[in-house]
Amino acid sequence: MNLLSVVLFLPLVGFLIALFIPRSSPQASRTWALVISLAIFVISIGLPVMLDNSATGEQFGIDVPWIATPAIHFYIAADGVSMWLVMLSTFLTPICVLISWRYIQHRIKEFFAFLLLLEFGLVGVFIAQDLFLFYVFWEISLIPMYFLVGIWGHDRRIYAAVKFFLYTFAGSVLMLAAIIYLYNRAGTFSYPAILAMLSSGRLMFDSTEQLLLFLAFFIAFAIKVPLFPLHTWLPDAHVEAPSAGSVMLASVMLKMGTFGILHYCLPLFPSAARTCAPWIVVLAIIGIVYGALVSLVQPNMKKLVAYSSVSHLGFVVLGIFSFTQLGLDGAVYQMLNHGISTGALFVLVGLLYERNHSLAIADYGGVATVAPWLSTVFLITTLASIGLPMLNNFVGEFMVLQGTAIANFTWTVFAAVGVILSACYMLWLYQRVFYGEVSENVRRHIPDLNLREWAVVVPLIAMMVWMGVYPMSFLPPVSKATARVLDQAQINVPFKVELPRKVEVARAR
Amino acid sequence: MMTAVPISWYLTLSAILFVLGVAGFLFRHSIITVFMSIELMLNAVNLSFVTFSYQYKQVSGHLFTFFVMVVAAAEAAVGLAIILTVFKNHGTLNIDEVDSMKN
Amino acid sequence: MDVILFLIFAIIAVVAAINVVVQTHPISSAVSLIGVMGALAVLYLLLGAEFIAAAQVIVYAGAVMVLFIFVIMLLNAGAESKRGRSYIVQVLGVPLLIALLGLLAFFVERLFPRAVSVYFGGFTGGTAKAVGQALFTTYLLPFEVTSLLILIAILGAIVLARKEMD
Amino acid sequence: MPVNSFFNAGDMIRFLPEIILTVMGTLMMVLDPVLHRRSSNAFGLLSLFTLVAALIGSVYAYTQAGPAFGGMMIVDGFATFFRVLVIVVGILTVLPSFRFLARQDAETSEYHALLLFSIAGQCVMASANDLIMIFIGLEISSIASYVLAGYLRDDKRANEAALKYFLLGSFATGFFLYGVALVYGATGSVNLSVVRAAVTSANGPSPVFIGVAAALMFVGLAFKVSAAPFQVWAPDVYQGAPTPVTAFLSAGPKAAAFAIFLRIFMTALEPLGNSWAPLVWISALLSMTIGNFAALLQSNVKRLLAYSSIAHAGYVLVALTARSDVGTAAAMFYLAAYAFMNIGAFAVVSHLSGKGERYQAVDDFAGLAQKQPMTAAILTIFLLSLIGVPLTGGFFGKFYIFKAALESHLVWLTVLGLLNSAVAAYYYLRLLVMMYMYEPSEAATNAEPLSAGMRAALILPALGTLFLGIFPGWVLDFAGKSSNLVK
Amino acid sequence: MQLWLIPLLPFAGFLINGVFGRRFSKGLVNLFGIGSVVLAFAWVLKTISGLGPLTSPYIEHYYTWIQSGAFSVNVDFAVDRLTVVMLLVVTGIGSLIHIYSIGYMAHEHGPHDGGYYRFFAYLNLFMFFMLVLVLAQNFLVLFVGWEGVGLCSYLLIGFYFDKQFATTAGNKAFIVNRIGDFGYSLAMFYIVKNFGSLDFSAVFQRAPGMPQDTLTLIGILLMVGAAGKSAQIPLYVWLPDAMAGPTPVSALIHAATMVTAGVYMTARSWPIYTHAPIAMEVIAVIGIATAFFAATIGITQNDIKKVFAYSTVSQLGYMFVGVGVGAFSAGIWHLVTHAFFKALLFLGSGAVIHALAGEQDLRNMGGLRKKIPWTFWTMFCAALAIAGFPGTSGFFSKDAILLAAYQHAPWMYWLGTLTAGITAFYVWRAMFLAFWGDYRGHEHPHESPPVMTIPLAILALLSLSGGFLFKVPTFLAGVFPAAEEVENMALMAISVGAGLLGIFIAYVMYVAKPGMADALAGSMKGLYTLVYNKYFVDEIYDAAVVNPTVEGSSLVLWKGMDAGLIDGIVNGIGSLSKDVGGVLRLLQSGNIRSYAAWVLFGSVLVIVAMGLGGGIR
Repeated sequence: MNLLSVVLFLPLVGFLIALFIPRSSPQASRTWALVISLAIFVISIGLPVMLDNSATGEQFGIDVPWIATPAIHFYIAADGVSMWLVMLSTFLTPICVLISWRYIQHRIKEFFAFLLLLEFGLVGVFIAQDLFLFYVFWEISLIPMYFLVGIWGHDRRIYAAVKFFLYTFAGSVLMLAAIIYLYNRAGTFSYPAILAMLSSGRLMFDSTEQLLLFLAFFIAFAIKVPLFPLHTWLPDAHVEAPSAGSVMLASVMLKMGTFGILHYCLPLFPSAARTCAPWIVVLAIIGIVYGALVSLVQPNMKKLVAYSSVSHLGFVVLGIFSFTQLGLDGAVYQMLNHGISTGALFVLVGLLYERNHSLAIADYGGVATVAPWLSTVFLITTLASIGLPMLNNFVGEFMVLQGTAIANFTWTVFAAVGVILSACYMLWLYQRVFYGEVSENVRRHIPDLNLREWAVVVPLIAMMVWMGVYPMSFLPPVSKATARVLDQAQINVPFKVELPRKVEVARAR
Repeated sequence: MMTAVPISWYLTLSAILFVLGVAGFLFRHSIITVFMSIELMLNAVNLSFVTFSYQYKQVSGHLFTFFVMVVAAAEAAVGLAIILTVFKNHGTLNIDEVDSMKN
Repeated sequence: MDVILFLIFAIIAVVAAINVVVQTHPISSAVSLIGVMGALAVLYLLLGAEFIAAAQVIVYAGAVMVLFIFVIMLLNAGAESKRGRSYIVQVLGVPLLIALLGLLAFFVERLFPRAVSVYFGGFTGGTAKAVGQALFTTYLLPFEVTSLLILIAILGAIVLARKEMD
Repeated sequence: MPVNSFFNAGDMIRFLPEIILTVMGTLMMVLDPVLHRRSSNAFGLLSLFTLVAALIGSVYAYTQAGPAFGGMMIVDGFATFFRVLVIVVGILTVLPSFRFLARQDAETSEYHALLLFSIAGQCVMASANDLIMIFIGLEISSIASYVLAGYLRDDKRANEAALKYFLLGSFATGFFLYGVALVYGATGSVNLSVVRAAVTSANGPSPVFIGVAAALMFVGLAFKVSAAPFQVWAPDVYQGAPTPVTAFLSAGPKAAAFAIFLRIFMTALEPLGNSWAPLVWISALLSMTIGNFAALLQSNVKRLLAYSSIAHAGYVLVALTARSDVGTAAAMFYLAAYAFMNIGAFAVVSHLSGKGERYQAVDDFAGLAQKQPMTAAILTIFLLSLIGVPLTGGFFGKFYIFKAALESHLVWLTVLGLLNSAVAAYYYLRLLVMMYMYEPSEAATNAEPLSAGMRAALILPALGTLFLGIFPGWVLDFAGKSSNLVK
Repeated sequence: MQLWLIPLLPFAGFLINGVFGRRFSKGLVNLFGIGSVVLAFAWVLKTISGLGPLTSPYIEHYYTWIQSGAFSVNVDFAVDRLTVVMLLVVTGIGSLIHIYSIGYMAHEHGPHDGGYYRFFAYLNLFMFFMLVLVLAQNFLVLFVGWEGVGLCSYLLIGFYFDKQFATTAGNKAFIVNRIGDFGYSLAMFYIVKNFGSLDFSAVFQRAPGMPQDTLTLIGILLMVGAAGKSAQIPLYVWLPDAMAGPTPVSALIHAATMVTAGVYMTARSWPIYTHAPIAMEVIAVIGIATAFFAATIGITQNDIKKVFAYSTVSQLGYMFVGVGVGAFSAGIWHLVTHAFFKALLFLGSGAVIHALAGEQDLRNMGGLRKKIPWTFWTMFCAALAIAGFPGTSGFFSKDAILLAAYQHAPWMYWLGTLTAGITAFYVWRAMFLAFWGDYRGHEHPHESPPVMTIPLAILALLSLSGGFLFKVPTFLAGVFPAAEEVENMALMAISVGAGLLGIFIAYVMYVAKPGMADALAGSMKGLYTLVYNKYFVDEIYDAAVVNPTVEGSSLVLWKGMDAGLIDGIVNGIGSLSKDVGGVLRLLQSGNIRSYAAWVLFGSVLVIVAMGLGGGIR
């Protein structure tokens, strides 16, 4: 049994079984979703455990012919980056199940079924090695999310769901054209094979071709990221989505875009990527600052967090287009970090919503008085989100900015403004929601965390701390993969100064 | 051959009749007349077939004409039946008044 | 002689056809159409299509047109009502017709492969025998298949036109 | 000319499906007085049986592949593909018709007989290799369709649809026939192989003449496939015709018309490709654009699907524009996928519309997912396929078409086509939104439970759509092998 | 030597109290909260005694924190003599203040559950981060402590989180510090870009070889960070507001330790600065300007804690002057002495406030000399020290800085001396207002318990004798480059004189002739209003930065750009598509003849296209 395919297909199996659970017993649906998603998570732990860090290239590969002409293979494999993103998906799905336990009150069976289908699509996106297969998963992941937003969302859910779908779909059709074009040129959909052809010079694109192909891919990814100015679907989708939808959307779905840029755009079209890099970086920096500023003035908690995602994801794009090892590693790490900490923020906002049925900041205040633990957890998450050292985001932001600085110090100066602003909007949010006089409404409606909620937040907080304190549990496989990306892109910008092999420090004893 | 007629005359006549058929379709309001215009178009085409048959000294053109006649007859039967039902339900034979479905 | 005959019947055909188009009463149009068909039958004869000429008169001018007139009578269709209009026909109709005629005539005149002249008796392969022979050999398949067409026509007419039987 | 060619056993086998369909159709007319006309599924079952037999017949006929009746027709992979396709379309039409006919209290025997005849005509079209055969097949299919469109003779909308379909169809046929006449005039033959030989020969007819003939035939064919700018009839007819018939019209005659479209343009007129390709290019783009954009505002589902059908014709024309065997194969595959998803969608509409076809509005689909989750789920599959979401036949169809187009360097057409499909997503999503995100409407609440026939009518095309989406290889390989038409 | 134990002890205290504290009795909270800090102090002492003379740094390596390509950062701790000084200050004074807090916090009531345990948990967390800061062996680990103490500062300022002014002050502190951190981070990035490492030894070793421009930029960026943390112009605004926290916090964090981190960091980075004279000049100028500027504000403040807060800003300016003119050890020396006397002043004022049941306004005090003598006498010592009374600790360190400043640029000395005078004036103004004259309040003042007064007494001793006892420059001689030792009795006398003069004027204005101050204020109304309102700096910041940012983001970016322009385009495309659809629908008039006309129209086009267009090969 191939571990990766088990991790991929178990959610699908879970989805299919969930379809047959009778509508009359919602508890069975919930339990099943929890059991299967936990099982998947436990199994997926095998991935990092069994990953051979000394080997280069993808691992856990399995390659089965699917369609003869054109040759489409069911070809999946994972490298250091995709493995962690898969882990992120499998980690968050049980959490989403738990936070939806009481949050979802109608059409429960469908909800959990869609959640599992979503997991299937997301996992697939990260591990597909066949471009066609990649596109298939890319679209599959769209459908359940569309329903999650559209059925279980808030008042303007339909507008948001349709906007989300059309935005993404419009972007991805161009990518499809590019994929087909690539196939017609290369004769295969196999991504490793295409890369091999590119590096051996058997496949070459002239500059216009490369630029157009790059843009076709990039726009699809940029919409998903979302990169300014293609981001306006995100706040709407987030505000309207149910808690679990927001979590999956922010934590994993957005990573599809950045993962795509990293994994496809750079190695496939290195010179186009290089040509466009300054423009994209400008957009990323605008996104960082702009997202933060707009976030600052949001009256709605979810919208605030959504715009903060625009800002955070700007860092990721920035890191990728720094073309430095540090920047790329940081970008990947930041993807994971954002997944955990913004996911946690959405979880917590969801908990508040579940209690008080409002997302408006103005409807809160003084929550810290009545729900100290909830507030503490929220505070830790806030701190993680604004990049406090020893929590996860700091490491990622540091690496991204450091990598960018090595490439171009001016970029860093502008991007780092975002770090200041993130403190502004998050702390202001925290102040308005948790501090201050406690109103009667808040006192009556907001109890502290219950056991199920503890089970949700503790793993998240633990991950934030772990990833902040000891990132080397996660980074080595990432570096391995990103080094390959840089290598394939042949654009590794070395440090400007000759580095000493390793700074020898005097050791005690 | 002094009295011979250029074959293009026949073809031109066919074209004229065809266009007149089209004109009938466009300008007549009575459904029956419109339908007759279609028959006129088919007749025009038949003339072309026969003319070409003469040109190639082949009989096949005649066969095509024959088949077209059969088709025309069949169309006539069905078409008139349709017109009957329309008249029964809509109470009109004005083609412009049969436009309840639009946009 | 051929020219005169052609011109006479061509003119009859065209005038009758114009009459089909300009008459507002369906019955007038139908009668004019019969005129067109008759004229065409003569032209067919000139082209050496004896069988077709006969069939034209019997099948077309006879059976089909009788059907038309029958329906006109059945529905008691008087002069057509002029209600309703089509702007696009009013605006584009005539220019488009002229364009179509011009194009077709132009191509026929300009591009007709080999200039062949027609004279009566120039082609005698259009006898009933010749047609029949072709019909039951080369064109057997279409001939058989047209029987299906007739069947559908009958069935269709029954389906649409019969009264509720019970 | 040996008379005994009529008794040529091989020819008869090659003509087997048409024979089966005709004979059984006639038998039904004979049996009509014998069997009780109403409240009986006998004719439907007989029809199904006939179609299955014809299906087997088609496959069997393929074992005797080759030209028949002196080249009048040809049984090749291409013909077999389309024969099978139209017969499957027939099966998929018959299934929802059971319930439909019962609900509308309509006669069953004539309905099924006409259906079988129409399919027979389409089989003729699929295998014809001669313009006169094509013409006759076209007329058989069309005349039967005219009647079917007006089958509910007390329904004003059906009358109107039948009238429009009939008048405009005949009108377009006139153009097509004129084109055939000109081809005959230019080459002295209407056999496609002979025409091709004449066109390619050095002292052949003027290509301009052939071009005009091609233009006139193009008018007729484009009309039949409802491609712009000859699409005007489709929305009205699709809206007015009884829903199962609409489903049939949008798939069967269309597929057959595409079959002759492909055969004429990819064999006889293939040498003129450089002159007609721009035309098809424009027509494809216009069809996609007009279909998709006009559909955005539709509130009647049948009309909406009609516009969508115009757009889908545009996609198939993209494949034709590619002018390659790959393109032909893509078009074939697409038509197959389209048949499944579109008939399926119409079947759901038919199921929901109730007696007298009252519920046809998009709003009537509101809350269907809560009242009949199964129906909604199946319609979702069709809609996703129509949008072009992976793992559905519609996606692979689009994929192959645009792949072929890109291979032929039609980059702009591809990009515009794909953007069009993004626009299209909007109006399909409206239906999804209605079904899943609104409270149940009157129609959804009153929807009758799925009958066995209806269940089969929904599940079968759904399975087909998924099958083509997940394992497209089988169908595609066959299409690929068959796309190299005899030239 | 288990250096990690030093910060981890308070961290353990934080964890225990943070998680379980709510269920603990106060005694148990004290046990863990104070015990851990005292233990840490003890461990520091043991460590120091075990390390010997420490002529070179002692480094402990723990693990690799971040590694990517050729770049890596380790979690390393190091101890050299500078660290030793800081460790002793932090844990020593920290212990005292923790003990003091038992008494002080006993009667404080935070929101919800009183927050006693919370207070100690935060305080322990602060100790942890502060110790990490001083023990760090590279810029990044230092930054961990740097940000961490900022966090604790934020939490403790906002300790009374149901009070909006407190939480706002907390936010302000955090955000202004973030602006400083922005500079510090950029400095780190630039260091890595040029040095390839963040490790102190590696960077400092290679600094001399670097181009001066590079070092200057790094120096100035580090300076921005230091200015944020140590409340220098233009980022000082948060510190006065930070007094919203409980008074022990003001003493520990906002006087003795955290705010001096900027000075420590700057001194630590001396190898960079010594090769970047421009950066040093900037530091010195900003330092002296802050010292003077804050001192002037201090004159007019009526809140006893605000007076000392501005005094802290001002004194930090002195330290910066010291560092900026190259007298690193003098700067650190002042850091130490300032820690003694300023902590004492704050704790003393805490005792006063405590005695008056929360009263902080000097105008409502008076005559407390008799009522709370312990507090008075201990604060008296501190006030002497800060005024630079000869022999006290402040005298030595301030003098060292001023003399070094004179060497560097005489105008700095003169301005510094003037500031010293003002400092003496406003501190003694506060002393006179609080302890002399008649009692103007209503509460019945009562002396604090021993648990508070004993730490006060210890600090008073240190304030008086710190200058003799701890000859910091001598101790640090090996750490910093040797500064020229200068003895200039005249200058020394002048500065001492300035201090005494300040005390004297204060005595005259507030004890001898009580109405004089008001009269003076009235005669210079404009100037007084300006200074009283702290030069309207907060208001200017609000008007120039904060409000435009918020309003601009809301109106221009969010509503204009996002909802208006971008979404407008997106939705516009949507409605445009529908409009196009609407037009196309009109083709479908339903009229058969029109349809036929369309077919004809299409036919003509097709024929033209095929016949005339591409048809002719």
